[in-house]
Amino acid sequence: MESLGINYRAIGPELVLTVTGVLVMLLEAFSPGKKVRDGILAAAGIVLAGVAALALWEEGPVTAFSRMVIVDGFRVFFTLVILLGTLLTIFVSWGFLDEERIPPGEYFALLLFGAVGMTLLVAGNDLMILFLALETITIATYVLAGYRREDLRSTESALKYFLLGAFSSAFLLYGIALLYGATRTTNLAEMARVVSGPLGQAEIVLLMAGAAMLLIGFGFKVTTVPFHVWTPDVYEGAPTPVTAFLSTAPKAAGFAAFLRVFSLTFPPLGIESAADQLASHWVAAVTAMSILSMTFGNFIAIAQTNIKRMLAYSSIAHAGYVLIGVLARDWAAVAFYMLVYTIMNLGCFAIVALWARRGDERVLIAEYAGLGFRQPLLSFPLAIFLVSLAGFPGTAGFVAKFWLFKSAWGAGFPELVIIGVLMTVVSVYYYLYVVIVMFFREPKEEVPRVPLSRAFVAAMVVALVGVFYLGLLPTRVFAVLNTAQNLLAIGQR
Amino acid sequence: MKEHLLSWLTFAPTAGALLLLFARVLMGAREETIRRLALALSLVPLGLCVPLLLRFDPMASGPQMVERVPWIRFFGFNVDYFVGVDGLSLWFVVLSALLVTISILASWRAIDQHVLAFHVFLLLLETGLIGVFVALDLFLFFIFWEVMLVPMYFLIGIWGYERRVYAAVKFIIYTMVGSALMLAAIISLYYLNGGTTFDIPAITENVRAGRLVLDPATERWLFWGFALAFLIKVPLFPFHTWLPDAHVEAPTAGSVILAGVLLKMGGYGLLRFNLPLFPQATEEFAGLLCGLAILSIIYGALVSMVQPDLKKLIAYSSVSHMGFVVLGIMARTEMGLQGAIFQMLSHGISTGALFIIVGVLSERRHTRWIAEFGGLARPMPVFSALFGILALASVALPTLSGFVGEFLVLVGTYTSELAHARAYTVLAATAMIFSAAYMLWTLERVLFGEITREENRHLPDVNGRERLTLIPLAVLVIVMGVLPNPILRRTDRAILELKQAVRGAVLVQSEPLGRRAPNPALFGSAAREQAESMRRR
Amino acid sequence: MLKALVLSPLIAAGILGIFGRRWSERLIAAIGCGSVGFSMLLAFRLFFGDLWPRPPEQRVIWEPFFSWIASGPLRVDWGFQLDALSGVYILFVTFVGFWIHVFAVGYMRGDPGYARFFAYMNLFMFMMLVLVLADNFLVMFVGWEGVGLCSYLLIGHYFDRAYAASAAKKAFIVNRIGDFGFALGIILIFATFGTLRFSEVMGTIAARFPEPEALGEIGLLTTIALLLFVGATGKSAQIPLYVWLPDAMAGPTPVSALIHAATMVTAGVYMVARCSDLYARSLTALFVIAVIGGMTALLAATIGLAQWNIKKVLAYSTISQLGYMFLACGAGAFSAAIFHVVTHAFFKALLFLGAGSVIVALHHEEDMRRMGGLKRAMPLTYGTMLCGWLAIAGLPPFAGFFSKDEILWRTWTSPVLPEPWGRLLWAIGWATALLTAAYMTRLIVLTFEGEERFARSAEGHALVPRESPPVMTIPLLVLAVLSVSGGWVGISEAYTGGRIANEFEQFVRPALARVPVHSDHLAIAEFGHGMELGLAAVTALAVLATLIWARRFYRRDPLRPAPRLLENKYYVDEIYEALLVRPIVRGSTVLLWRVFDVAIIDGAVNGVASAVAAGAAVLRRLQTGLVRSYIVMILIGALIVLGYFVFVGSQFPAR
Amino acid sequence: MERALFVIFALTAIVAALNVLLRRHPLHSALALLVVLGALAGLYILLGAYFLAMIQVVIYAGAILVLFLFVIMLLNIRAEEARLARRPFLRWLALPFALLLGAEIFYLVRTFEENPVPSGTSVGVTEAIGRELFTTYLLPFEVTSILILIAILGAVVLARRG
Amino acid sequence: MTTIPISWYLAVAAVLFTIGAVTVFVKRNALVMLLGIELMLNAANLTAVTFSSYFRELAGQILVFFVMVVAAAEAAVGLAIIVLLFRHRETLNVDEAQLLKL
Repeated sequence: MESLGINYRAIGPELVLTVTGVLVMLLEAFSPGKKVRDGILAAAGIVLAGVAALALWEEGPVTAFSRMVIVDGFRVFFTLVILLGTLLTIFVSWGFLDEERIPPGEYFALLLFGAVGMTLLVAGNDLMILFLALETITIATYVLAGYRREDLRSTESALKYFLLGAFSSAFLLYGIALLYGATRTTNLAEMARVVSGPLGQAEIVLLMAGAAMLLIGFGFKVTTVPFHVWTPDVYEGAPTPVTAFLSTAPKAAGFAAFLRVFSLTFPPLGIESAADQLASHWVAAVTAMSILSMTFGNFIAIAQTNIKRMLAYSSIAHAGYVLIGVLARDWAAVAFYMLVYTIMNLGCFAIVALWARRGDERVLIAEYAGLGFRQPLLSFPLAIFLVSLAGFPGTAGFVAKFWLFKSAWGAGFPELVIIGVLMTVVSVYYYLYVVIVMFFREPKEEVPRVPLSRAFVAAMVVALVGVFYLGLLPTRVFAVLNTAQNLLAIGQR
Repeated sequence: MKEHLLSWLTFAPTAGALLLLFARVLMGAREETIRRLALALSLVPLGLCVPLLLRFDPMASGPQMVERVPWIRFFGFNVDYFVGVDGLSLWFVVLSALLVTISILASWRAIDQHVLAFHVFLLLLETGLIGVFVALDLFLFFIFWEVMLVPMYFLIGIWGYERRVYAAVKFIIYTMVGSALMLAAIISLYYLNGGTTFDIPAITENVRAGRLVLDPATERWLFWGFALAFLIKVPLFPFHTWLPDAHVEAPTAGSVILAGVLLKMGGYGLLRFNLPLFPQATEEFAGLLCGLAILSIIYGALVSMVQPDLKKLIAYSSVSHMGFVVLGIMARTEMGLQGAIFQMLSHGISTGALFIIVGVLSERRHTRWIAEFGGLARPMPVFSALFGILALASVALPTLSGFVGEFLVLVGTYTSELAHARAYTVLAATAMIFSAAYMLWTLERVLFGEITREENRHLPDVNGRERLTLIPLAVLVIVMGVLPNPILRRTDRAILELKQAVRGAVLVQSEPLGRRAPNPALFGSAAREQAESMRRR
Repeated sequence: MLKALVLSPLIAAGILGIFGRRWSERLIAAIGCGSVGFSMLLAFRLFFGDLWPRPPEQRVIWEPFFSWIASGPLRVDWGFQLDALSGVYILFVTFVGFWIHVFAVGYMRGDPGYARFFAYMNLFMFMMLVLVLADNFLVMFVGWEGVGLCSYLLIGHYFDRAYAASAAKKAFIVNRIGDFGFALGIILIFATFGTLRFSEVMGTIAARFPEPEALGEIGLLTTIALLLFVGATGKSAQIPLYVWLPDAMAGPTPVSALIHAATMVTAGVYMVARCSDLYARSLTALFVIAVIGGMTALLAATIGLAQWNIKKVLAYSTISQLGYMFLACGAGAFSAAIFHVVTHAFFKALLFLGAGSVIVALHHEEDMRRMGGLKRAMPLTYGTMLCGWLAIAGLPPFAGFFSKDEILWRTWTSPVLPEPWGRLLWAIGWATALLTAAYMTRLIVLTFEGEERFARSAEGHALVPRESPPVMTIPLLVLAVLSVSGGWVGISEAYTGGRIANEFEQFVRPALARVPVHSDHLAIAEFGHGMELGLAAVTALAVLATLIWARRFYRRDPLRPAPRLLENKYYVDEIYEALLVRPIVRGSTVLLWRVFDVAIIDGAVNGVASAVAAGAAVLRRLQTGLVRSYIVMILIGALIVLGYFVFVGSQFPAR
Repeated sequence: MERALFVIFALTAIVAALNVLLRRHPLHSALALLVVLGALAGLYILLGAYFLAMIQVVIYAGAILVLFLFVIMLLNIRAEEARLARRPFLRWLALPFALLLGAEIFYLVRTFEENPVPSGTSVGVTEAIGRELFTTYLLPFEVTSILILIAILGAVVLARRG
Repeated sequence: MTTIPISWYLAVAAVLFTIGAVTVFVKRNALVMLLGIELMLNAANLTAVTFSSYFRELAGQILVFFVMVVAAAEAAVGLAIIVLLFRHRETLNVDEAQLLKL
């Protein structure tokens, strides 16, 4: 097993997703334009992948494919978060596909392939897998970002995303090469073993530089300041459902990989070791990145007039919060946060996408004026998601944030917690600004009613139930995470 | 028997809100029906207050009618759904239920847009309000504490006056700055207490029994973490500037709830958390807070005096009145503490009613500027009589509710062990003069004198519905002034225990400091006081 | 019975206040007067049937009611207590009150606020009785503030007249300034004695503070005493808080008679007498009271000399007479003060009601310049007013003579005032007596004698003043009788050569404290009856001379202008306005509100907000939309991270 | 001999890289990159990575870069015009950046002491790589197939007309 | 057997990486920027191969193999985007692409 370790169950979700993706793609080629069929098929594939992931629940912690992938509770949990995000994205895209007359098969296939990359990123136990998974995600999302081809904004978004993404990939790759040079391996478990002992001066320098490069690459993927610069432009220009996808599932995957690489491979061991030496630095750097992300994200969001850009900056800010959890090395908190964030952010974007109509015409916050009581089925859920993003108690956003802050305080980062709570207050300002516009401002012209599709309603129900369920009765999910934590591959070293 | 009264009380309004939604969505209820239904639904919690009061045992120690269910578990979330009432919270629950009903009545005509949403928010707000007072778990407390901001925000922002958006944002940001730091303090406290529970009575008991000893610096930080949230809410000078805006711009119901209940959450928080949990820091900062309280009292009164806007005037008068609350709390004598609670209740009712008074006027004239009125006593005699009674309660005329609270606070402050107790008392007592000045001047300008504007000549007097809102409050104001004991008696036990906890902790920890000896005529041993309080019943 | 006595007017007030608006005047009057009459009967019954027969030291009837405030060590009950002092008070309060009510039935006829008026009057009676009968300081404070409230309401009876509303407010606020001191005094008493019950405080004061506090010593007792006295200066219109009383004349005349002459304003005196045990232990306080009383008496009398409004003259005379009472208190002669309170109640009520009668006859004309010659048209009013005039002037054997003379005598012989203040204050009192005679003569002359000046005024119509109806004149007659004879209950024993004791003093004394007697001071007895009689004779003759001279003087030129300084009341109101009111209002508006609140605090808050917004707008500019600048930013970040890791990180080997 | 070859390849690579940077016309830049790739293939040979050297030439130079050239030709791209730059100062940042980045990287390279690369190793032979690819690295290898699939799909989606 | 110090290779890689990075932000032509990125990738490749040979271990070379695949995929998608952009704009100047900002 260990020699080759071909274990198809270990990549079950990825296999299911890939097969579904190929199937959808082929169906599109032979009988194009069947949105419902393709959509149901894609959704079924995602559900099936979820089942496949759940089947791994009790497996953990084991590795497979020559220790390329790992099977543990967190992989399963993050996989489920990613699948949920992808599923909701399919719902969110429903109307968009019709309006833009996009061949649904290719679109769904790209989403599914992207999801494969994400689940692989979560599962990866080798820098090579991580690199390939990351590239799979980014290449799929480059295409998605440019999907509205006749729209210059979309193309520009794709171009910027591509150039900056490839640029940061180069850093990541250089980092991987240097880490390989420092430790003679690309396998994370092996690397962890190597760095848990002392290394020579040259290797230490290589290790440091490699880790720094990796930090840059990951920082880019999870949109932390100062590697966030692409986010607002890309989020604004990409078609709204794609933005929704971009801001959730890949980020969850990114954070999972971030955790695997930094807090598991280079943990602060507390004993004399290369890992410990490195840890003190990456902790400092990530602290700085976290603070910068929280402050920049929240402050700049205040000045935004476009709701997608505002949510982009909010997403940067949330990345800052999650980094607090990464620093606290609380996997469960990060996982839960990403679950919650995925739900509430997708909920938000679902409404934004619907309201934006064809061609993303209505995306200025000012254009939400008067939405409040004219279409309460749009405005109230949006208000709830925004309130949840702001972290008001009673919603999932609060529980998630509270957990992060609590863990961070316990792990000895009180200053981050204080900055975090204060920045939360700042965030209230811009989240509630949308509420102000919706409810307290009168529209300049007659506000049309937007028809609600069934898929949209489904997405709303899922997201709303999620926001309140996780906000009020999270114990069950906590129990799951608790199991996952116990299944975490500590034995990886 | 399983205890569910408090849950019913807390969540009956939420259920009511859902019911309202169903009534509209499924049955297509009209606005008038919605109003009636909302009123009926708001009577449910008010009605539940009757068994609450009947079953409350003034003699019993600790929280009563406790419900405790494990709620969130794992990862240090030992959060319980843990509610109960004691002497500190009992009356605030009743006050909340009462004022929400009154608010619905008061908004009958004033709210003609989005009637459904208005009542839904109001009922949700009620859940938050009651929840804050009954929660005995820090986490739960914080949830209610924050949750009620959202409906309030909507109430101000949607149904408010011209600058409502500014006011709503200011309100929510101001209060959230305070509560954000409180959240950090809660987390910190949780770890300091061993990282196992958010149970407020347990943590309090740990502090009292010396099992949880904080080092002074930590205690100071935690004290301010909590206090800032509460002081902003109270609001104490100089954190008060959100209040005039919020009060003025809010619709009548919003102002009533703001003044009537929301401000009380600040005082309640100080009583529930700062005093028993951080006795040393309280001791250390009591002087500062008393100074700020005095400033609030005088400053609020003076600024109130010169307001041209009736609502703003009453808003600033709240600053003044709530200064007494902080003063009484910081005095940490039984009389001071009880006075603070009583003052809060009294202020809730009288100021709430005064906002309804302003509402009555602005419904008729669509202005709140004092200069627009004058001579209203002629066309509106009943209104004027009610205005007069409520204004005088605010002036703390003996036999009206305001007096009992202020007098107890003053006596309590004077007999406290604060360093400058006498000076505080004297300065605070000047409010007697200033409050008379601003209130009577207002009465003069609004009710008396010649009728200067033709529109005022034939203003209709308060109608039946308005009487239904104002007269009960006016009667309460008188009853509370003449017969405050039923209220005081039910707070006795909790106050006594609170005081002993504070004193015990301070004495245990600061014995060598040798503060000035208490006057033996006033302060017997704790045991004697206990005996005394037993005898009294 | 005490409860019934007290509550009867309250119930009537409640009924009238809630239902009275639609009722007929007759019914309202019946309820209003009936309730007070009932109280009066009970008062007589209690006084003569219950209190009087008892031996002097047992003359206390205590009726607890129910607990009011119980908090910590503070226990306050609603409780009533009748003793000699309060007995005297309820007697004349209900009696005078009843007759003024009766008078008001006529006076207020046709007033739209008839029910309201009687409701407030009844409420006032209730509050006054609470004040007088309270068994503890806090309940007394209830009455104390309560009468202030009623005074406020009644002054503002004609609320649509701006000056009435303003005067009402002024009365309340100025009273509140006094009450501020009073309340602090109460708090201090509680802090010192641990109780607020009169009996407990006064009963233990001797044991607790055996030695009186000497002159110039500001001890605990002096502080309490002075704080309480601050309250008295407010309620009883003494320097410096007297300014509200003249303005209070904006109310209906019966109100002026009842509240601002006979009863409420003497509450301060009552309070000092009630706390005489306390005051007797603070020579400083007594001295201050005496001086303030004397000064007030003189000051008000001089102002009274120059007023044109008939009620204002009476108001200043009230202030002046109250000054006498405090002078007596300060001299330690509490019983003399109370005696004067009683006689003053009779004759001042009479004078006010007489003035009211005149005012009604002249269709609410109050300016004496438009009166004159009324004695022909209103003989009954004139006759009774003459009684009041002589009584207040202090001519024997009218009521005022005995009480005033006792005050002067007691001041002269005061054992507590330092030398030579006793005689100095006596001289002030003596001068005031002459001034009183002068300005009251002026009032009578201007109103009733000389030519009729009113015909010219009222809207072209000739005014034909008519005598008031019996419902108004009967109270005048009753009070006139008492103004003549009311003083006979307290004739100093000097007049009988010591054979008959001063009945009044004998009765009241057990309820009052005896002031300490300095060893170096001559006892009263040593001055001898002869001297007392001699001084009284001198005073009486001087007063008589003044009366005669003044009558001539004012008959000759009734409209002689008074010195401007006096006419403008020494500009005290203006000074207060300029020094206190305006700076506070201006300061609050400009400094506190506009500058501090809006500009500084709110400015800071909004400043932070706009700074955040501005900062955000600047930071937002970082997002230029230019890919290459983004790359530069990433590169900068990369360089920093890399630099930090490679240079800084590798410099320090692992721990 | 090896050193000489190294120096030749290295210098060629660097000079060609500079050409990529400095040439105005994209076509020239692309061709310069072609040279770089070739020179790198030479270095790979020196390092004993024969298989990589081969695919470097075949795939990288032969396929990928040709794609570039093809697009350049297709779009008929002209040389950059200097005045169109929106942030001309960015150009001046180049030198300090280059120096800083270079310094940092050099620093870390310098610390890697004079450990010679063993020459003539044959780990990089095709057979070894093939074996590894289909055993240890089977999964990543399969993942690349998805990657290619996405790329094809994406290119089709984006570049298709209409 | 003469040998070449490992640091020489690394230095060449570093220089190439730097030149690549500079190319990316100095050039305004999206296509040339992409060339710069390719340069950076190749620098990383050289590093990996160097270490691989040094360690006599294949992982580095396998990595490079994968990178080439990735580069190909990236080039395909990137060029598609560039073509798309060109169709809209008739230029590849990235400075022109400034619709999305602030």
